[in-house]
Amino acid sequence: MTDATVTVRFFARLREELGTDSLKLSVTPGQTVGDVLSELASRGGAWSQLQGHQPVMLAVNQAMAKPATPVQPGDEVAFFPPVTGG
Amino acid sequence: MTDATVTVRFFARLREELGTDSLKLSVTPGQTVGDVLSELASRGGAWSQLQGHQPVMLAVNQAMAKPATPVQPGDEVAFFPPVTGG
Amino acid sequence: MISIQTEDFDVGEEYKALRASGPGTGAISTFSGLVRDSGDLSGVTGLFLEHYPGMTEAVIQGLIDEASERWDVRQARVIHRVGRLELSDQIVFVGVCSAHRGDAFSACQFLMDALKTSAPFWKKEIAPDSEHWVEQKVSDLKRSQGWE
Amino acid sequence: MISIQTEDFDVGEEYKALRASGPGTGAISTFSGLVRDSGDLSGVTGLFLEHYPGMTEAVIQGLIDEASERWDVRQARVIHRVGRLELSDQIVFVGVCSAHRGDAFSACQFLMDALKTSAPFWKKEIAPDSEHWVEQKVSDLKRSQGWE
Repeated sequence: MTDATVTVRFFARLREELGTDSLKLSVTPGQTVGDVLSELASRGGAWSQLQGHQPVMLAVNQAMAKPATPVQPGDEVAFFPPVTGG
Repeated sequence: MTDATVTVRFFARLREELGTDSLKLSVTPGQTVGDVLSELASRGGAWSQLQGHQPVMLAVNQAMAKPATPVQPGDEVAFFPPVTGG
Repeated sequence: MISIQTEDFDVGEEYKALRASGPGTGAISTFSGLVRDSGDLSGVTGLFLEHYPGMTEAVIQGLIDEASERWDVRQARVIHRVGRLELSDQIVFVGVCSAHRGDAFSACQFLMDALKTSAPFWKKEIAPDSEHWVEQKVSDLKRSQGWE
Repeated sequence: MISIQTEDFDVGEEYKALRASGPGTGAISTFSGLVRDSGDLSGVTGLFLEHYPGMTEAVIQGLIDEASERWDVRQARVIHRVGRLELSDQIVFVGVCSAHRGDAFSACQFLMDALKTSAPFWKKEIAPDSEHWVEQKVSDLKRSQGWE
């Protein structure tokens, strides 16, 4: 089932603290962005901040998402801190 | 008493309709801008519009004024329509 | 900087002057007004702008002083043209720099709104077959009163 | 026009492009954000700006579409720089032209406020002895929510 993966991207402080800008993760039918987030947070260490005190924003296929948003194989999921441009 | 005059200036529509951009007018102690306005309006014809339906703004020495503002010899009085710049 | 002039102005140059206001400036807001093809008349081909020399500059300086009391204003530049203008010509420029964007936007908008109802300028619209002294708009008065 | 770029931009040229939007344009509002010497840190000497390519442009296009539904927007131009910036460098430009000044001001201010809280950019402040990912401001969130 090497095809049944999503790409997960990280930006800014999260990218730096996790030490990676993207990874591939297997997903099973019915999974949500929130499930992906929990799975990564369960790795412990720096990963636990994905469900820590600081807010984490979610996007699926480059559109803002909520924890309940479903994910499909091939999707691009992104986790990042609240935005601070401008 | 040739010195006891104010200069009265007119702008925009008033300047055009009165056919003059300025005139000298004698003033007596205690007179107000409102008195100057009434005196000119009493000339009749186009002058009567100074107290007609259309609003007329008043300035004394280049600052906005009210009818009760007193005038002194040497003052510059101005009458003009509501402003429309910008 | 306040300038009442018949000549055109260069917004790029005005912006450069605003940018030169130092390392505390984080926000620059500018506004330009242009001669539009429809005002009180339709098919407007130009404007004639008259002002009250001396009083105009004093009123605008008073507005800049007021803006500087209400908001962080590091520099303000106001240019207003007078005389004959053609369609699409630039009429007015207001530029403000500030530490913060909210202050820059508010001060710039306040200056434009207040200028329109208190600086002694008068605008005559010129169309092919008619000309017409523009009437003050109730909407402009309300916008200006909204800052009080 | 939306551009995310590392290079600097020329506000004079952007303004010229806005002016070319036709005889119905009566008002042009612009905003520029610059690197300021004090943010979350004091003594800031530069910034590093990161973005999410693709999503950024889509979010900004959505904001321009929303502004165009709410106000008369004849043209909107948004430029945001990314990468390493120095003190006083230009970060962002928003320019809007409209028939009327109220629409130009509102649309420009809405775009800036909404961009700050919804476009995926992140800013790291750099000072001589430290660097710091900027935290989102509650005041920015409130400004943005004020448009809802």
